[in-house]
Amino acid sequence: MSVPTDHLLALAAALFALGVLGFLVRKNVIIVLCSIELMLNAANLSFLAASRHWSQSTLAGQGDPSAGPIFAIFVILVAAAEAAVGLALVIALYRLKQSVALDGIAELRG
Amino acid sequence: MVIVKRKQLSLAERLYLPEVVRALSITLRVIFKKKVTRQYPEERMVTTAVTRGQPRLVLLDDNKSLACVSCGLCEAACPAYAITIDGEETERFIEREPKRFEIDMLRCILCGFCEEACPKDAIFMSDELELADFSRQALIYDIDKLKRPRAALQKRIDYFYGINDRWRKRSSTS
Amino acid sequence: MLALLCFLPLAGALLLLCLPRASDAVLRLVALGVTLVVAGLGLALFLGFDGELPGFQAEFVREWFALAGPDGTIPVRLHLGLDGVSLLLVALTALLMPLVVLSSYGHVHTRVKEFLLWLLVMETGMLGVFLALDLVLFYFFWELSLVPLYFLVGIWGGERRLYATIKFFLYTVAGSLVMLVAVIALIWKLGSASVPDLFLHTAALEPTTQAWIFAAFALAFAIKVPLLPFHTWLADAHTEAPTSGSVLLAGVLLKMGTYGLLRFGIQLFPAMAIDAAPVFLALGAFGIVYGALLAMAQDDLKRLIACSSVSHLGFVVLGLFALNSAGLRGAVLQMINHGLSTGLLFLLVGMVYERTHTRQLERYGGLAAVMPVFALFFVFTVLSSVGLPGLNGFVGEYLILAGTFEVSPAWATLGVSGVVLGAVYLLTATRRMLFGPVVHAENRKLADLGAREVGLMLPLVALSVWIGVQPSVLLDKCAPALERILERVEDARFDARLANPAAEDVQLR
Amino acid sequence: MSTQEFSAAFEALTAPAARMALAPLLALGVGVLVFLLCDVVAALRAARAPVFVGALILAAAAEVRILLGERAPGLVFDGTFAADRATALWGLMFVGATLLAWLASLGYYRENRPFKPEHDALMLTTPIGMMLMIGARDLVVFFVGLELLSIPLYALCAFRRMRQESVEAGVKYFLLGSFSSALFLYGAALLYAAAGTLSLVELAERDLSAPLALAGLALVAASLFFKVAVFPFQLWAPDVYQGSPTPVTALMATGTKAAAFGFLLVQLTPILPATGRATVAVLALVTMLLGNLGALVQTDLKRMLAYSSVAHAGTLLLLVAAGMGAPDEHGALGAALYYLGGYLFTAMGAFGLLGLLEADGARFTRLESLRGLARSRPVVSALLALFMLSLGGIPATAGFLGKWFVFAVLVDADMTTVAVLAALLSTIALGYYLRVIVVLYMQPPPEELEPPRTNRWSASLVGALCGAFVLAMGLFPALFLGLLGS
Amino acid sequence: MAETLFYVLGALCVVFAIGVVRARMPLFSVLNLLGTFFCLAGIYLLAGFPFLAATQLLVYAGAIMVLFLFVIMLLNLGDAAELEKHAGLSLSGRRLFVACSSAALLGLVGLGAAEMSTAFDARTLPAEHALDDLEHLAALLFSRYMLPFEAASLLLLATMVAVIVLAKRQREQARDTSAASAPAESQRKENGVLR
Amino acid sequence: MTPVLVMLLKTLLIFGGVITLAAGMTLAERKVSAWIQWRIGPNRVGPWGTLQPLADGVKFVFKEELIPDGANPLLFRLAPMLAAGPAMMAIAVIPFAGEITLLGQPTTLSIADFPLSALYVVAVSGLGVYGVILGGWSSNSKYSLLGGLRASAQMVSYELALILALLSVVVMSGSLDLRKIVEAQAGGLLQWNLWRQPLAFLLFLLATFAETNRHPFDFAECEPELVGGFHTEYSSMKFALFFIGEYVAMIVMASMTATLFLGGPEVPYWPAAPWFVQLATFLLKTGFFLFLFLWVRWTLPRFRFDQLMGLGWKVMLPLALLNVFVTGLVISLF
Repeated sequence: MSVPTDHLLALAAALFALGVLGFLVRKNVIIVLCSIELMLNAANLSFLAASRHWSQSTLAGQGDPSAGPIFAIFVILVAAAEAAVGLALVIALYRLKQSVALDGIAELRG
Repeated sequence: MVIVKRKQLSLAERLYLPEVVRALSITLRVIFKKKVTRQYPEERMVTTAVTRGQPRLVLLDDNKSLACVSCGLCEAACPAYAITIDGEETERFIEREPKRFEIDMLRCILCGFCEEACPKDAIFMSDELELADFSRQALIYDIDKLKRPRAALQKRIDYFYGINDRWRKRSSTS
Repeated sequence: MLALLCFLPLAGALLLLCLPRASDAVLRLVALGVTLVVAGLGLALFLGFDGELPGFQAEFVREWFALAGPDGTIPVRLHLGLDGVSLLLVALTALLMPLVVLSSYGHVHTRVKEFLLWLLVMETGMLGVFLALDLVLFYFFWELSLVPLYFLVGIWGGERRLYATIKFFLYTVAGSLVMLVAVIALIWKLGSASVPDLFLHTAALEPTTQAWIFAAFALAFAIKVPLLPFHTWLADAHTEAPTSGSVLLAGVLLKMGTYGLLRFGIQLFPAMAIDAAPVFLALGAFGIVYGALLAMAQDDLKRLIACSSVSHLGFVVLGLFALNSAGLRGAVLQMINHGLSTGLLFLLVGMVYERTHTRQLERYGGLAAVMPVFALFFVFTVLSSVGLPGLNGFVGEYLILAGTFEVSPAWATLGVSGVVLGAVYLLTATRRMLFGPVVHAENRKLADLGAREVGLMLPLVALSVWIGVQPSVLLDKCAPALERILERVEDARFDARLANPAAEDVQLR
Repeated sequence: MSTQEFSAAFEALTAPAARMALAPLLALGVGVLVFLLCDVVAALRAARAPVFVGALILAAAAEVRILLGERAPGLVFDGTFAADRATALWGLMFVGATLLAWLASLGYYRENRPFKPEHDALMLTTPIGMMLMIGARDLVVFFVGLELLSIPLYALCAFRRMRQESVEAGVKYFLLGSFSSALFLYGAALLYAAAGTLSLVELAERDLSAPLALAGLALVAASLFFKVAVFPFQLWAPDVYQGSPTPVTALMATGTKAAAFGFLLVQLTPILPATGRATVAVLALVTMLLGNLGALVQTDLKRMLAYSSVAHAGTLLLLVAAGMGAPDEHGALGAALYYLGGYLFTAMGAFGLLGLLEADGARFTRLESLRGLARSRPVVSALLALFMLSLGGIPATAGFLGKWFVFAVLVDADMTTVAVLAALLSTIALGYYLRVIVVLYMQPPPEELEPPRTNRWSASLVGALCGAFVLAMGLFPALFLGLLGS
Repeated sequence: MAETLFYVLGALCVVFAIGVVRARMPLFSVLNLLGTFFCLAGIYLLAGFPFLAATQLLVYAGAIMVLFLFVIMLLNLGDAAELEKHAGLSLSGRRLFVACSSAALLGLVGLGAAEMSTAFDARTLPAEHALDDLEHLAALLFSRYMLPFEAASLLLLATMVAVIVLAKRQREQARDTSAASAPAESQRKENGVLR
Repeated sequence: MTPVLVMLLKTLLIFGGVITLAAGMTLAERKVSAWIQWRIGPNRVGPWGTLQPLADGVKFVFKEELIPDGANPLLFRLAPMLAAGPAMMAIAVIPFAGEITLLGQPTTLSIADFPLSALYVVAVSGLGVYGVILGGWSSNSKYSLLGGLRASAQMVSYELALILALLSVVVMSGSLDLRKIVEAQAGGLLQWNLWRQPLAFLLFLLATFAETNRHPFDFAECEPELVGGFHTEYSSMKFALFFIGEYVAMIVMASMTATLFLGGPEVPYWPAAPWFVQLATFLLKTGFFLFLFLWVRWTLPRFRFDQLMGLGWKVMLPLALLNVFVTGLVISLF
């Protein structure tokens, strides 16, 4: 595949922007969590695109192509951990309020 | 109060796998055993006197009139409310005979209570087992569908009397 | 010696902390004892001070900690020392403290232990400010002295004490924090925190740097003094403070501002002081008149005295920024005088308040008939404050006006008018309070002053008279130090002329 | 993987320098495992508390060894982790914060609490994350450290599952925390795309002026701003701080902030372009302003302290602004250490005492319920007043010198105007700190409310220790500056 | 061929991502996300990262998303009552911020495009060479990235504990009864009665 | 052009074969269950009932499509495809036999050869759970929902043990390529991983039962408790798709077990066996495991759900971890 790196980066940026949008706009915790996952994936895509970029023979030695996949692996791992904690929090929240809408979270105001 | 003691399982049992293997070996052996399946429409079940099929009304020897006097005892005894009887006066010496005698075969549970209740030995369980039709209405049997010549039910009638005799004897001795 | 003087009250405070709160009498006795010892030390210091020497004496130096400056480490030391000016202020503080403790017998009845504790902590703070010869240490004491006053006013003050304390605190802290930046900048630029060292090097700084550092210092001190635009906290704080607090506030704390102006304004940045002198002269002169006018408008006696402080301190600033011998001497003397006379006034107000529970002038009237001894003292103090010749106030004001006249006749004239106005409002107040018929029935049975009250005022009265008669005792002590400051000012003037020979004052010579 | 690579890896692990660098992490990590093991085995349950404290002490000892050893390990693990005197100091701070927060948490939870061991295990995990963050010389290490810190904290925030505010705090913290993690990751990815490396050491040598790199830096910085709650990412802090259990709040306010600022100052600041200095300075000032104004109007002490912590974050951000674009030449790091050290004890003490008062009901965090507390609880009030003064930066407390150092750095970096503005802003802060003292000392106790009576040795110990340290740092700074100097 | 596939997958990716944000029900959001993951896995594969593509499917699609669905079902969040009344902004006044941030991000990458626009030439790579060569990555994980790798295991342990704390049903009796004090005891009794 | 044709041909052949096999499995299931119960099983359609699947298929096609009231129509239709699709996709990399020649082109008998094929199978087949979950959710029925819920929990739990067991095999042969794994087992019977990794074999086998929702772990359907579980509301072709999905998944898992532990298409002691012998060997091995699926189903009772989760997390996961650890240790030491 000979797609330029910046096309991959642009795709990642679009995903990230959508993720940010979803995070800020939506009220349902689950959807917000989904948006966060979207952002993490955008980051992953960027890592891989960059890794691919630096592994070009013309750029040999200027960058470390293996750092990208490594970071991506860690990101996936952490995403799993975060999703688990997040969903556990959702469950805890639901047990208290029988709802997962973020509108309801207004106990703390000052 | 019943105290159920939990059985102490052995190590092998708790390991579970040996037991699984044992179970599998049992079923494997069964695979090669002779099968007990009967190929029904071709191979029919052999009926005997004990076979309790659908109830049928016995015709008198004239092969025309029913032995039934529409007393309604079978109707009362039927646990499934399958029997409906309307009686009417008759010229014959028995004075009453059924105008309508219907058994809803979809309800009938083939229990044989009607047979036992009948004081006139007018209803017996036949050896007929098959029951199929295209409408529910067709399965509500009327007199025409129920009546059978005595000969067709003779085996059951004999068996029935035999049982009764044995019972009578025993009760008289005691 | 100085360390003992400075930290003895703190030790006393710790001692108080350990004592049970059961017996007020014991607590008071201990506090009084400590302050008396400090006063004794102060007296010994005063007597043992060699008035001929211009530099700092009785220095005490201990390493404290070291800061990592831009060019190597800067040692911060517990460096105490005193010259003539600080000597007088230290002596004043040490003298006032036992009196304050004594006066508190009359009006502090709740949470005595804490009150005395804060008083002692505050004494350390105030002495520290006057004695500190390390800039960090100075700042340390400068802010430390705020906290006790905050509690003193906040807990034992009058009706609107919370408003007053917070206003007072925020005003002064805002100034101090700006000063903090300046302090840091100064130390960082010069690589030393020792005040005598700093004196040697300030001239080498960039003029703009000097200017803003001086401005920051001046702002903090001006708020403390308080100079004209920053004076609003003073009236509130004075009015709401308990008598002891007011005495300390007027007697000592305000002097911290003028002392700072002298030491860290004029002495540290003579060139800047020369440049800024017209502004300060103007502010001082307007402060005198404005304070006097304010005082005339007051009905509340304590508030009136507070406003008169603004006016009196205007004189001090006027004298300081006359930047000549007479002005400086007068300013220093006026600091002491103001401490004595205003202190006395506040004590008297406190005493009358303890009896009448009001400070409104119209609630008094004809008190002279009921309380003759009180009236005697009050009139004496007012006269001292107005500047009656023969009493202390006269000498200071005279010297200041003389000094100012030399520099700027216009401001001096305005200052004179301030003297007149001062006489007007103080004497009017005296009339309304003491003379005429006894208007209010409840004032008929007021008890006159007791022995304790008279006793605690007598030293101040005596001092007032003594200074009025023989000011040279004090002036001689501080003269060499002031000369030294003036030398720096002259040097700066000379430098300025060298740098700018076309300037006007060259031709004057 | 070939045998050579394996042995190389093990060699890297067992090299003396690596061992030394790893020791504190290992002490805590093993501590967590042993702690959980003790919980599982019934016979060992009594050993839980000793294991907890022991792990922390071991970690502290390991840090002290690095601090005082002849040669600090420096870069280990192929340059992805560094342990030197500075990180050892930070590490000690984290260990201290954890220990104090744990002490404050003993007996804090009054309701039926079956998850106590889990709580402690999570608490023991957090300093590992903090140490990784500080020592990280590679973004991967930093990221894992960040998560190792954050994930336990999410759970700890929501630890009082039966209380709405606690769960809400957890959810909020989680959502914004993971959002900031995502920002960080995307920023790191862009940085990697622009520079081709994740190693901070190498990044510092690369030219990062390309727009892609700048965007990456901005995102990474923004994510850290989230963690430390500075404008415009400060909104979560008050809610989360208020809703979380107080000891956890204390840990968050001190430990997390210290770790994030540590990384920000040690690693990121030199990389950040100097052109952004003004922006960061303005952000810092706005943060101070918002934090202070927010705190002014609070009626709940916990929430007020939360806002005040925002303000303090603003102050610390000034150090970042001062240090941007150059290796640390203004001593920003030392200043931050001292400031954070002081803040650690001050905030920990304040929150610890609040936790003590809360034992008699959450209402005792309300300002008006503390009226006249000085009469019934003189020591608690005195300590609280001390902490307030220290937060306000009054001399003789740790806060004063912290503020001093911050201003000193600013002056040194020729940001005097900023310093003056900051000084004026911190005057506002005194307004609300003093209000607490006013309430404690100068107002009559409310009649309808019983004064709090509870005494807990652990929380009292926290208060006393913190008070002692606050005073010591204010009066005898030489003791601590000696450590900093090295 | 591969290029076309990339653009198709990329476009699908964006469409699904829009679906994630726009979905009315959480379930559809999750499903759209799943679609995004599939497309991304495809892109990874095309870009030369087969291992990460598989991991993406295995961990993200196979585990994380199942967890999401599990929670949605457990809490039965598909109920009509749970639907959001309107898809408006939850944080009013942030609309501008959102728009700006999105635009800014896109713009930033547009800027970055100028410097990265060298087309990737797959021919320079040796044949059959995956960019995420597994053995190489593994060797790195066990040498250079040993520390984060081990820390990650601790992270997972902590996550487990955290999830237990958050989601496990609380048992009524405290674990070590010896430490339970008298008031706690009575409290428990009350609870027992209430139940 | 020829390579594309060959590819198409292979795809057609393999998919056709697998679908046929799946259809055959439906028959086999009924036959085996009959035998185990002393019965004969279907024997009317065609000789010995061999055409029964065809008849069933016809019946499915002509049945009426029902969508329950309140169900989500889109997901309801999508779910069966999601159940069948991944299983079919996973077939792609299974090596059925070695080298063959198609249309004069030498190639191997698998749709695709892929260096990470083992991972691919696990990744793709794990997705089958979505069909179950979504089918359960979209039916708007309690039984279905519970079935879907159970399936999701179960699959995630057992996938761990599955992957870890797979991993120990991967460690043994040093590759994720199924062909390499097969090659590593070439030679004789004793080369099979079965003997070298007995624990992994056992765990893998158990996990495949859980992954395919087969007895004794069939909690997603679980007739006595949940009527039909996730497919309670399904009928006609959609139901058929679920079934095809299940049986294809079984085939995939059985062939994976055969490949990983029994040497796949390798014929013991005959390394140069022609492709049809290899295919036959492979089918034989796979067939055994397929039979095992049926055999176990009609022998063992179902677990309780908590027992299932307990087994997965408390027994299999630690054992699998231990196995990987010991394997790694042994490999690195010797």
